Amino acid sequence: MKKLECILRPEKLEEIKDALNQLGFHGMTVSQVLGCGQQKGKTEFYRGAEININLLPKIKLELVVNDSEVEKLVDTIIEIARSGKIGDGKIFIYDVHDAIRIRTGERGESAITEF
Amino acid sequence: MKKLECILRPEKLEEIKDALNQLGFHGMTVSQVLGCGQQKGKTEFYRGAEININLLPKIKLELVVNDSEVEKLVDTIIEIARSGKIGDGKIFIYDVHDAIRIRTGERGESAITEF
Amino acid sequence: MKKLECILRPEKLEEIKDALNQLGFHGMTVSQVLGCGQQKGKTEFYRGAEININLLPKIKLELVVNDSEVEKLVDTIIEIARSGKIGDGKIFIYDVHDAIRIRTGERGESAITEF
Amino acid sequence: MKKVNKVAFCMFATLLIIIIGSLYPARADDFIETEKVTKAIDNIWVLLSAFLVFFMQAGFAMVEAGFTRAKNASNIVMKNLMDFAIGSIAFWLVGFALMFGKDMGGFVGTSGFFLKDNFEHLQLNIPLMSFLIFQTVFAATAATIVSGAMAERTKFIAYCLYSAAISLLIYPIVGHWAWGGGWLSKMGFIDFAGSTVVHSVGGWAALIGAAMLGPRTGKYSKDGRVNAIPGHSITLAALGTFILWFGWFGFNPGSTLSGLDEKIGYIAINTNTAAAMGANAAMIFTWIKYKKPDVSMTLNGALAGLVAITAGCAAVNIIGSAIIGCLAGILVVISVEFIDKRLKIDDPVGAVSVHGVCGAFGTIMVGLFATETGLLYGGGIKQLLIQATGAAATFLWTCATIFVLFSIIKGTVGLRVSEEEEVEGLDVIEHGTTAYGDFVLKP
Amino acid sequence: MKKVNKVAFCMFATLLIIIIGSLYPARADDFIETEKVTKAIDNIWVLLSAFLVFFMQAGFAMVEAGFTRAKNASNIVMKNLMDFAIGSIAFWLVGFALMFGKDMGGFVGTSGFFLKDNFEHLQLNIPLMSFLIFQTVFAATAATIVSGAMAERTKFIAYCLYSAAISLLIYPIVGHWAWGGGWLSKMGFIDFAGSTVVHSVGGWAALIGAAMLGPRTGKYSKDGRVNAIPGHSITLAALGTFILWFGWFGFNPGSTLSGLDEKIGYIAINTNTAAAMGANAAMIFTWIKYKKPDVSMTLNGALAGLVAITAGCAAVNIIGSAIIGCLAGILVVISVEFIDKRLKIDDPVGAVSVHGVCGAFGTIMVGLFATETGLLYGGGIKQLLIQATGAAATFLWTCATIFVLFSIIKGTVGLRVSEEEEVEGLDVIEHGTTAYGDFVLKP
Amino acid sequence: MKKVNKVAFCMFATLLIIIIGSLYPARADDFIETEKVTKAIDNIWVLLSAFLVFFMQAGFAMVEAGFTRAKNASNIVMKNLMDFAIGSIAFWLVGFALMFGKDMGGFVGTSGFFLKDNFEHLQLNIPLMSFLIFQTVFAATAATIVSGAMAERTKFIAYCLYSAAISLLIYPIVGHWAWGGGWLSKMGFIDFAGSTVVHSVGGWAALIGAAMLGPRTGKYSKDGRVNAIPGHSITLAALGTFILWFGWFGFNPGSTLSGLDEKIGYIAINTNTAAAMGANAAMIFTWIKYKKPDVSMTLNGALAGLVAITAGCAAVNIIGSAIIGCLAGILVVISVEFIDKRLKIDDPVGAVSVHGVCGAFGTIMVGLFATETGLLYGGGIKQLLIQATGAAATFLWTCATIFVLFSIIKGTVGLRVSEEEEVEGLDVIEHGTTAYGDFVLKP
Ligand SMILES: Nc1ncnc2c1ncn2[C@@H]1O[C@H](COP(=O)(O)OP(=O)(O)O)[C@@H](O)[C@H]1O
Ligand SMILES: Nc1ncnc2c1ncn2[C@@H]1O[C@H](COP(=O)(O)OP(=O)(O)O)[C@@H](O)[C@H]1O
Ligand SMILES: Nc1ncnc2c1ncn2[C@@H]1O[C@H](COP(=O)(O)OP(=O)(O)O)[C@@H](O)[C@H]1O
Repeated sequence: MKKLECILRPEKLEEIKDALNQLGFHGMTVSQVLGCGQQKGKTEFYRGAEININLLPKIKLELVVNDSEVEKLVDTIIEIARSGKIGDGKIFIYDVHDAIRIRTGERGESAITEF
Repeated sequence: MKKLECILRPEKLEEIKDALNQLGFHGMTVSQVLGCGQQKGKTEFYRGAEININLLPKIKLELVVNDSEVEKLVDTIIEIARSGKIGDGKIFIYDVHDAIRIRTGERGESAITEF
Repeated sequence: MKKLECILRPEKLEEIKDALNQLGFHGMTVSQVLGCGQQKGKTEFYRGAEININLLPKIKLELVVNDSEVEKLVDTIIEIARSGKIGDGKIFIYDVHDAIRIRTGERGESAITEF
Repeated sequence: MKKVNKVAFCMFATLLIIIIGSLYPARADDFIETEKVTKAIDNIWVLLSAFLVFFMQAGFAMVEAGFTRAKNASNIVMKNLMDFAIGSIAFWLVGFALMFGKDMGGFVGTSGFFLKDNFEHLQLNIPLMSFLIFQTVFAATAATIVSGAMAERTKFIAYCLYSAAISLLIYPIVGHWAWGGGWLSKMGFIDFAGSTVVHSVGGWAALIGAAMLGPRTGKYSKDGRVNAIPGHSITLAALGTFILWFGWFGFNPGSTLSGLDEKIGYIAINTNTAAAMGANAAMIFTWIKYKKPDVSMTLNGALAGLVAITAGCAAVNIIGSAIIGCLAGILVVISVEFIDKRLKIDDPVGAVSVHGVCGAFGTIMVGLFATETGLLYGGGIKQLLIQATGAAATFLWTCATIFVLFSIIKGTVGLRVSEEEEVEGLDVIEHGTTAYGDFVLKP
Repeated sequence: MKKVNKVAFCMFATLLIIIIGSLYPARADDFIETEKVTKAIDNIWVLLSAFLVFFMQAGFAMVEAGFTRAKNASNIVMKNLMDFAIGSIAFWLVGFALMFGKDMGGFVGTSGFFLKDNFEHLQLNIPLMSFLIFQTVFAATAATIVSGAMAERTKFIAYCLYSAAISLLIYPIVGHWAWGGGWLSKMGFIDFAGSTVVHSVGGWAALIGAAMLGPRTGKYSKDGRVNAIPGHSITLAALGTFILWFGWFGFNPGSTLSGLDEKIGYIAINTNTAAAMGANAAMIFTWIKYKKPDVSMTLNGALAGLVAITAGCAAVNIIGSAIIGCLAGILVVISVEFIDKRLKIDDPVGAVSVHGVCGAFGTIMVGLFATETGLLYGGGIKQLLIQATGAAATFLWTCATIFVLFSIIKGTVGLRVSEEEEVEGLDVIEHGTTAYGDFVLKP
Repeated sequence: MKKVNKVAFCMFATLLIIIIGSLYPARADDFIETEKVTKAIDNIWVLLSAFLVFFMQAGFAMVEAGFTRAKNASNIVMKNLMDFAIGSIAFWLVGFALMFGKDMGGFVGTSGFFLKDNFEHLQLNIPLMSFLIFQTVFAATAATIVSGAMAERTKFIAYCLYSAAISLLIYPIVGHWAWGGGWLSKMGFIDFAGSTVVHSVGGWAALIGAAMLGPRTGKYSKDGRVNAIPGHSITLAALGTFILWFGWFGFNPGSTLSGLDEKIGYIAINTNTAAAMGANAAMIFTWIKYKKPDVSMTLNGALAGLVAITAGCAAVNIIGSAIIGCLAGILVVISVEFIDKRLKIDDPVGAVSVHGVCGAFGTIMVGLFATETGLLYGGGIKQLLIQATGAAATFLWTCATIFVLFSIIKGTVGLRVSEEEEVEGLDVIEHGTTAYGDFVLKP
């Protein structure tokens, strides 16, 4: 199993979620993060003082999937998430040692298989 | 070392924390996440328009532990976190390459050992 | 590639970010987490009832970097993040299987290389 | 002293005063005193009412901010502040003259620009300045209604221009018709505190504005699905509703322009009853319709009752108020859905339904429920037709002028921010700030 | 007329009046004018006070929302809105008649249902409708107190039924006893603005309600530990407290029902002094007790001072006010702890302590501090006993009737949501919404 | 008297009046009545104004909380509550006597401590207690200004001590000079409602306080860079601004101390115009300067206009008000930047600029714009010099005494929390609580 950790633009979330659902992936975990990278934040004025907003709101989408499904998912996500402008984000892929479904105690791939 | 990444129902957090403390595990990191899976969200009405709440609030509990302790922890967590209803969550287990305690610079297992 | 997952005191974030930028690392992802460990929370009174604040606000800083850069980064982070008091936090290091830059589709190390 | 006695009095006055003059210096003072006292009572009543109406600005700001998203919250409160600030100046310099200057053809006032001429033709019992502040806060109410309907996507500069125009011209003209001695008032049109003059003008302007802007990004899916975009703070929206309700006790009872008028308590209870019934009706109706009592609709329901009773609060009785409020509470729910789902006009806070629809509705209801002239009290159909005429004329005038106005704005500075800007939020894009610096917000 | 002219005037009065008598029809008008003027002054005073008291609804909503959790915030503001909306109608139709209708046996009013009969026996100096709106906002205050104590676990339908019942019956009866010509008023019971009539009724109802509901899930551990459940917005709670304090200036001074009453300033300063001392005392007391000055308790302390002075604000002097406020500020802290830790009744906002306990306390203190009849001013023990009787009778009546009421509700629609629903939050479960759509909330 | 009785009345009038003429006890009552009525009108006007001014405390709390960080929000509202609670008591016992007691040398009042003596020398037309509550809320306004400038780093105990001292001594002395019959009033100093007496005193105290405290950690980088520290809720800040504006309608028009004064409407319109122009000017000025209209500065601009017009609101005309407001709106922006970037004094909410700078500015402008004595209206330079003298004397007195006060506090209980405590937030450290228990906050 692999974990896909995708750092994305917040406004893309809904669309990606829909696309994944259509591919049959319903399980995922989402969190708010702040990203820093080549995408430059804005310099704003607050009461006359400059303020550098260099931590930009991003979405982290975590998906644990079977090894065989990684490429298909990566392609789908890239397709939707890409705007071509700096700041589109990254996908990091990690090995997963094991997975357990709390409700049933199933382990391994069956823990992430839906019925 | 392994990392246990547990996606849990928010209301179970306190109890699990207490149980882990009793087992002697005090170190852990918690964050708010939104989960999507087989558990279906509610369809509500907001000013007459349907609204699908399909990202449900979950808790992510991260624990880095020695390999030998994984099973004991998994059992404890499952026991408390299981309600038997869809949406109880998952435990994902990852390998940890190294750990460092910032305060002392200790590395490896001693970085997560308490005294 | 490795992922450094650093649990830090919130007030250190700015300084660490600046230091990393100076080392040439601009890419990172930050999130709010709550930490539990040997650092004891406060016991406060709210309307006469005791309240144990044992989940303390921490910052999680995630950095995906080349293997060769890990030690340099660890040293830099430790130097700034260390106050010497309990609760300074941890750095966990994980293997990264792959990385993809969504904007360009670049994979592997070049996905995290800046230009 | 009654007017009929005046002639007789004058004849004997000379004689009397000669006789009593040297003996009785305080006597004349005494009359002055009485007049001064009644004037003072009217004056403080009007002023305190004006202050309450002013405070409604805070209510609007909170309701509109609460019902929209956090990323646009600074922008919406800024708009609420600025429409009042701009409107106050515009109304002082020009609007007041158009509304209350000497009548020309029943259509518009023509004197008193920059407050230069006198306004004796108004025969005010209170000082002109007190009247001006009272009218200013009313004008600002009409203006501020629109910001909610156009929230989350309108350019700030466009809104500022609109603000000036409505306070300068669009509102004062209707105001002149009904309250400044214009054709509607001559006809016998009853709009005691402004269901039509204030609220419908704001509401119809909101309708045209929201329609011309188009919906917020994400409001309607390509497949026609209507997506809810919940507001960011129901507590602030509720606070705003309470503030509005509170301010309405200045709006309606204050419109007597006299604290000596015994009806002020009567008007207050009518106002309150309609608001309460509006909330009750909206709650029950949504409970039945959606299986759960909808909070934001119930808040709208209270406001709907208030708007609807504003025209007739001095003309109908408490039972009439209850019925009007109750119907308004139901109507607002239907109207919100209709505008949202059928017309596909995106009005984030329900301003069109609350102010436009319920304002017109309440105005027309006076034709039924007015105890002196209403159809249900044997007054025949005349009042009803007059009411309908006033509501229709206001609708046409407002839609037409606002359409021209927004067309000009669209063609010059532009009406709407870009989609990218909308996604990022108006706070950052338009003002370089965020409303909630310390809070973690959802994507 | 200056006083120096008085002597001269008296000397010539007879002569003059004979001469001018027949020529001076305005004379009678002049009397009318004076009467009209004094009536108007009383009328605007009562109305403006009523508006201020109305605004306390916003204060209650903010305090209660602020002191409870974000997941129940829509529900709590909705309850605050609806108890007013339902109560306004219930009180108009029935409650007002029970409270102010013609007395039967000192126990209940029996005329004027649906406002049909006349209320001449009240000998009001103000129009009936003004009196009605003033009394309506008082009735709603009693009703709204309970929502805080029963917050975060009560079924919405149950709360709506309770609202109707307290405004319809429970409050009006006590009101009749003390203010409507009932047995307490005949006895000489002093509860000027309602420490007992309004606040204790609300507070004791809250006590029974909270006790019958049981504590919120997680409030008490199995091992008996008391867990704090902090509120979600201290800023809103503070805002609410300021609003309540503001509104109290209508509540107490307005209860003269006359703007001509020279005591209104005196009452205002007493009110303010007690509130200030309540806050000071609670701050210092918690500072000593918990090592840190507790914000939420200090907010409660200010309210405790306000509640406690409400009975005696026209009867005690400023020193008495300061002492009563100070004691109330301490008492409320002790009471909150006692109810929370000893009685294990879960009252999230401290409503029982603030309104019930401090209301009764303030009522009894009148027996000590009333400058005319109080024990400390040589008036003997009589007043004290009367005050205690009134407080006790109100306690018994309210507890008994509320117990029956909630028992019926429990047995029919049910009183409490399920544990699952409570965990998820009443906003989603009861209303299908969340109060803070854009914010990330803690688990 | 009904119309039907008129005929009958006329027939018997002559007869009756002859008979009752000499027997006519009501005659005297009638005078009393008139006096009572005018007193009552003044009384309710002053009281209602006082209530509005009290409500400004809520406005200050919201503005200050909104403009600072979430981790200090409980602390700031607590300070706002306590300066009022402490100040109310301190002013009653001592401050009022120093301000309005019998004059000694034009410098200080010397009678009436603990309200013991009489205050007949004030020749009040309203009851003393009404005057006291009005003056108390003014004193508290001066006190509360400081909390914003010293926010996020001041020890709570230090703030409590400061609160007592300013209400006890520092404010009442200046108040005596200008309003209590002291040297400034004798000189002809015009500060109608307190641009100098209230606002500048607060503003200059804030200046010294913020300077002595030093900036918040992180405000200025070692390399001299100025870092913005945005507030946590612009919606609350906007709400607070609206509340303050609302309360100012009590502050300025109420300062006539008489509802019979025909100027009250005039004062209200002047107040409103200056505020509107302040907001407009600040918006346009920041739009030009920073390319975007700054929300928080525009809110400050409205307040700047209000502060600046407070001195002259009864002396200048509407055009003068507009100009003063406009200049204040620009001045406040320049001043905020100057204090922040040049002086490097950290004033999180802009209190020094809004209240100190614009207060002095507005006071001096009276010398130019007063229609009777101002330079621009041909009154010569005299008034201008008097105004400048008053502003300067207040500056010196306040800075000197506040410096001594804070030096003593610093040397005893300490003025500032430790850096560690500051980082963690005053809510947890000073009060053991957090303001927003349920929300996830940014690092
Ligand atoms: N080395 C990294 N480690 C962790 N997260 C990163 C790293 N580099 C970038 N990110 C995340 O990816 C986001 C986008 O990166 P950025 O360099 O701005 O644009 P792009 O991916 O288009 O080159 C950042 O905001 C950050 O959250
Ligand atoms: N493939 C996955 N990758 C990451 N997170 C997942 C995945 N599947 C489920 N989750 C997380 O686990 C939670 C529970 O999953 P769900 O399918 O609803 O119930 P259950 O685990 O009982 O089958 C989800 O809300 C989501 O946060
Ligand atoms: N075993 C662990 N797994 C995950 N996170 C941990 C673990 N131990 C500690 N942490 C995180 O590190 C933070 C600091 O740990 P703590 O034991 O308090 O201090 P120190 O690191 O100085 O010994 C905790 O608040 C928690 O977020």
